[in-house]
Amino acid sequence: MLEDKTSKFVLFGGVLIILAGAFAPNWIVNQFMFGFSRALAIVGLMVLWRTGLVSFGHAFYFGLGAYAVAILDIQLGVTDVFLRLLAGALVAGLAGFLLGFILRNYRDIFFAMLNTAISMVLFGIVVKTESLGSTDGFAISMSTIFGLAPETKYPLFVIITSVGVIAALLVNYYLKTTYGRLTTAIRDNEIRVEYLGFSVAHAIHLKYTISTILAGGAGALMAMSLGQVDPESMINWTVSGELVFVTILSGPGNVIAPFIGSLVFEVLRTYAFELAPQAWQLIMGATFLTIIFFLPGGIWSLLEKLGGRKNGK
Amino acid sequence: METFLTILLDGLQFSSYLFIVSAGLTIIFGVMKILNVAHGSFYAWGAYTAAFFIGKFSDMGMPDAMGFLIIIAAAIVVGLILGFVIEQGILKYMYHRDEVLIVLATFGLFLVLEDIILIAFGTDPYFAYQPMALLDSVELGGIIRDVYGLTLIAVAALVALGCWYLLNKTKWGTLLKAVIYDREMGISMGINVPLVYTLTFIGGAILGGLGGAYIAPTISVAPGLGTEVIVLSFAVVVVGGMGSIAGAAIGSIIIGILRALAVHELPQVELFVVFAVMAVVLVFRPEGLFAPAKPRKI
Amino acid sequence: MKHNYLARAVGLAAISAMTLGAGSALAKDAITIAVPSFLTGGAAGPFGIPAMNGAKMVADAINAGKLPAPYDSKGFGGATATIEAIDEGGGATKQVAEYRNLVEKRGVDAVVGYISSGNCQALAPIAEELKQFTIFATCGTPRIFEEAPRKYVFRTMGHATADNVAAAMYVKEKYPDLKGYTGINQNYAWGQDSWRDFDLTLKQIMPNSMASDKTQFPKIFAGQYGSEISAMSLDKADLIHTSFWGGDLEAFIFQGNARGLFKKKIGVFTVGGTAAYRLGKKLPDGLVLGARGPYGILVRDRDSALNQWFVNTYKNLYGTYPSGPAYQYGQAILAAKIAYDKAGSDASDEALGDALRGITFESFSTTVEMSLGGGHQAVTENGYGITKYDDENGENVVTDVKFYPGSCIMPPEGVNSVDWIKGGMKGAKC
Amino acid sequence: MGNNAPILEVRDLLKTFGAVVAAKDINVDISRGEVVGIIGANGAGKTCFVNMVTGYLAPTEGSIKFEGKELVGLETRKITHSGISRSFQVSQVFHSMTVAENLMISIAIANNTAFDALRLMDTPELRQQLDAVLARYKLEAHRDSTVSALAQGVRKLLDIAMAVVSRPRILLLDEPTSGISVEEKFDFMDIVMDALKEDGVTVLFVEHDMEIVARYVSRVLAFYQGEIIADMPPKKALSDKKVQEFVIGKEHHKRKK
Repeated sequence: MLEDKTSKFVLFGGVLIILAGAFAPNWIVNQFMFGFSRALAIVGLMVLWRTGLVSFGHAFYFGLGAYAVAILDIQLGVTDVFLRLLAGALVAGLAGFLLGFILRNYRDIFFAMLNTAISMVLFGIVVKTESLGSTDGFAISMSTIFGLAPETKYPLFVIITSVGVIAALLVNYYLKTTYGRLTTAIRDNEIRVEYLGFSVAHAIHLKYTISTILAGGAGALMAMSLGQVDPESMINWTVSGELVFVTILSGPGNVIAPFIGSLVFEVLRTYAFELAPQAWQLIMGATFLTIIFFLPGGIWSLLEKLGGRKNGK
Repeated sequence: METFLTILLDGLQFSSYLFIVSAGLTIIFGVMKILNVAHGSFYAWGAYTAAFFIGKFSDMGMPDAMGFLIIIAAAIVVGLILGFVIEQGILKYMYHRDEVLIVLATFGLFLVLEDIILIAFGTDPYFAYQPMALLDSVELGGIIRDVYGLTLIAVAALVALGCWYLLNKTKWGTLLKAVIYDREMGISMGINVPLVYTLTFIGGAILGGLGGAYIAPTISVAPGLGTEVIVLSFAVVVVGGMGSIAGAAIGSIIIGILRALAVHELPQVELFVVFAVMAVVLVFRPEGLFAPAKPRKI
Repeated sequence: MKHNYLARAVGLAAISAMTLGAGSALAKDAITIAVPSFLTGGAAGPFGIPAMNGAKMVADAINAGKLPAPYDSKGFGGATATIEAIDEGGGATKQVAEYRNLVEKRGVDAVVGYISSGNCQALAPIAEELKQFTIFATCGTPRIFEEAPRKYVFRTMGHATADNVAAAMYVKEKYPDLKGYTGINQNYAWGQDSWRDFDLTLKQIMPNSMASDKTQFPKIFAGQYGSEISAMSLDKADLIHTSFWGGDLEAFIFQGNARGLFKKKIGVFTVGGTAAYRLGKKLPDGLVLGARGPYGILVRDRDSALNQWFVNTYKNLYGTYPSGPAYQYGQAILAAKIAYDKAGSDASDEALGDALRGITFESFSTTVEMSLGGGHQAVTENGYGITKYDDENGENVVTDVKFYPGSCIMPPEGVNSVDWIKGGMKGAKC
Repeated sequence: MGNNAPILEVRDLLKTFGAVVAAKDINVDISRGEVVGIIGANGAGKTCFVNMVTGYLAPTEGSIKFEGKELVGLETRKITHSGISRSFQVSQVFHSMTVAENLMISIAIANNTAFDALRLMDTPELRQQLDAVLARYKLEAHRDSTVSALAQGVRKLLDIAMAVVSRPRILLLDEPTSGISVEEKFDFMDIVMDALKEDGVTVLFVEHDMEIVARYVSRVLAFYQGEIIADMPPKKALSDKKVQEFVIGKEHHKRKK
């Protein structure tokens, strides 16, 4: 399972980042936490994108994961980082599994739109319900690890990075199974897949569920690293757009791509916001268009080209 | 009874505003198969341009009735310029790409256009109340309404009628319908499809701009106003059937009236109800209530 | 706008130069204060920009030693402050990320600002976590210091309870026969708290007036209130309470005015002050207008040296009279100066907190007592008046202004606002 | 079940689209090991018949039994599992993948039960099978070419190879030689038919080219307006009057354009 180049790179890179994080200034650790949290969701969206499906509503699952953490915190005082992560991923995954029965029959723009509609329903509910925090959302207390309250953010950073590594390894493995290989194949020709004897609906349902578990986990981790959830930045359609944006920015080439892409996005946003607080959206939008036009394979394809030259491949 | 009439009028007024914006969106989708997120920006640009010039002209001492001319001019100028530049500068090069990727490109455009508004018009809200003040108010169903808001319904009806006439009574409409039905067929019939695309996009953009320009006198024209309108018009277009003008009309009325009903009777569900309807329609009738006919392709 | 960008670029260069050289010096001669405020979105024009103007004007005057006595010493504990303007838009979560960057990446010395209650509520625990000296300038939800004790976070103006208790008292005095009331407030902490406090207080002091069962809570920054105005027009209530502010406030006034809403109903605008200068003749007469404390139009004529300096300097610089947000941000910057003067420009965040905790100081328009929330939450007087357009001077004025002392409209230390009002406002000294 | 029982029994098949009748009164028994040619003009109902047997279209009425088991109502993939495969007139392959990848996926699906689908796909055993298939269908040279870059004939071969890896007992070929040049068509068919004969597959193929029909099939079903108008050995069929009139005549006419 771990023999291939990607797995080795993920493991090696993960360990390196965790070690380097011990010496990095806080803000860089933060960028990694935000970036890697979001990357989890992007990994799922990447699997869908390879299958030819783009969801314009995965903020639904991202938000569910984040709000699961918030509600557990406020109602039951759950602060354990693993319980929170598990809850976020499970709630989102369960919702995704159930909705998957419907969504697996949708393609193209209809798939995108139904996802949007579902996410906006949740948005409409949360925004208008005071007990769900309405527009403000909730502040989330610091996470604990096996009952211990860490002094710094570093332990959480280690956990997020580790979760990222594990998710990357699992998805990388998944993509090499028969189920996983049925991504491009389904995008290319569903009829043939059915005639070969495989249920396209089942394959898509599994991929969709995986993507929702990952998005939920991402939301939970994001909520914990930020310490805050609110509907505008967790559930609104612009958040779904942002997730797709990062997916395209990363490129579908490899499970490592979402992690690099998310980091780039985080840094890009931080600096765009710092240098041009009134034009940061413009910078993001222009970057997005540039990627769509000139780099359809995302940042990964760029790295591949650079790396390819070195390896003489 | 008063409540009923009020809900009906509120609903229709909201529907009318939704319809004008959504008609543009649905025409563009019908002809070009592009779900244009940047349509929200056309709306915002229309609103800003109208509000800006209404204010300017009023300051220069022009009669307030000029406002109506400015509204129409703003819609046309915004639609022409933005529509032309975006279609020719960007979308033209994307027609061979995946439908969903084009949606994403328009999302990128949306982000860009939102901030250009900030740079062009600043962050101060604009108020272009003059046309509304000019038309005064009437008492209807026990409450006072501004006549301007009621004219919105008439404008929407005009837009609907205009679209119907264009599609069904002119040669242009026949060509357009051929392209909507089947693009390849359109090409084989010798229709200049690229030209049809450009004109359609500009036309749709003008309607988006008109929605914004006409509503401008009744709102504070402030940054970010395109964000909400675009998901609302998505809901309208999906409910009615993507690509169908009649569908956009029905979708607008359903969503407008439901929303008004919610505001009056159960304010908490006001936002939820719009998207719940959208989701339900997508689940049970994904093509929308009034899906345009599609050619059978084996 | 170009100028603005250039200034930012220069500012940034200056900061990076400073952070590089900061390590060695003991008493710093320069500090950086991050000032978040709405620079984008509908709240920018009426609220965010005047707030930022107020902050900059006061900071510049302090740097130059030009404030009237007793604040005429140069600088913040002698140090010159650079103001870093930060956009407050984009939602609480984005603000949290941005705040972390401010503190951990940009290393600012103090954070002074914030308008939205949503942002303040989200940021209070983060500021505590990061141990960052932070002064909230304008935001109003009482929950911030009632939910948990704070060590690093301060607020230099009164909270929503003060606004709404005062509003209710003013209503009782002016309209003793009020039968029913309704409200339209934004659907977040600020709107919800404002309505709750107003509603609870009226229930206490005017038990014969009825609250409507259909109060409106539209989404913040919605901008379009046609249906809501219809619903309220049909409502039997004869008074409408709103805590709308910024662009929403102006949109609501326009739309309501066109529909004759304020001819039929009494409008109570707890944050209406900013509209008075901006809307001119378009502001209807007869509205009950507050400014979230003794600020803006309510105090324009107070003739203390500090207030006259504030009003005149602002008018000279920006061409209009200062509205509430300008005062509130100016006041918060002034509090920062007082803290730095006392603790020294190189003081730790703890020392700065100690310096500000529990003090009483004379601000531009009023006396500020940091007496609630363990000395972190300010108490000031609060007042209301009635709008009237003055044809002679072509501007809005307020008549029948009445102020209520802070001890009358805010709960005593240790008592939660809602409990205090529900319990009949025990201990209020009016 | 005896070996003499028909492998496929079709009874009273009817398919209508609104007022249009696409198939009517179709009754056919196919024996194990037969090679059957299905001929007919465009729109005569040949592909419709293939679509119904493979579950792509549900018949309006009638029954299709495969080895005694009813197929009507089953989804295509269930029919594939039970042992019927097909190729397509326009090759249905994964155009952005290589030939090897196309075949590997096909083989993996054919090998797998549900849970195996979560095991690694690329195993040494699979590689072996892949090499065998590539060799048998003479696709080695194109192993790593992306399908969209391949010639029509190679795509057709791949299409058929993908259909066969599941070791079907009946294979339906929909116009295997359409789009293949006159010079290549016999070579092509030789590759295909030799490979199939080795596995003892029962073959039904839809074909326009009477030379191919005459050379490879043992029995002909002639379709006209949704009905079977002739069911006989090829020599007899090609000289049959009705077939001449309704199938071949029109066919020749069509081919000229």
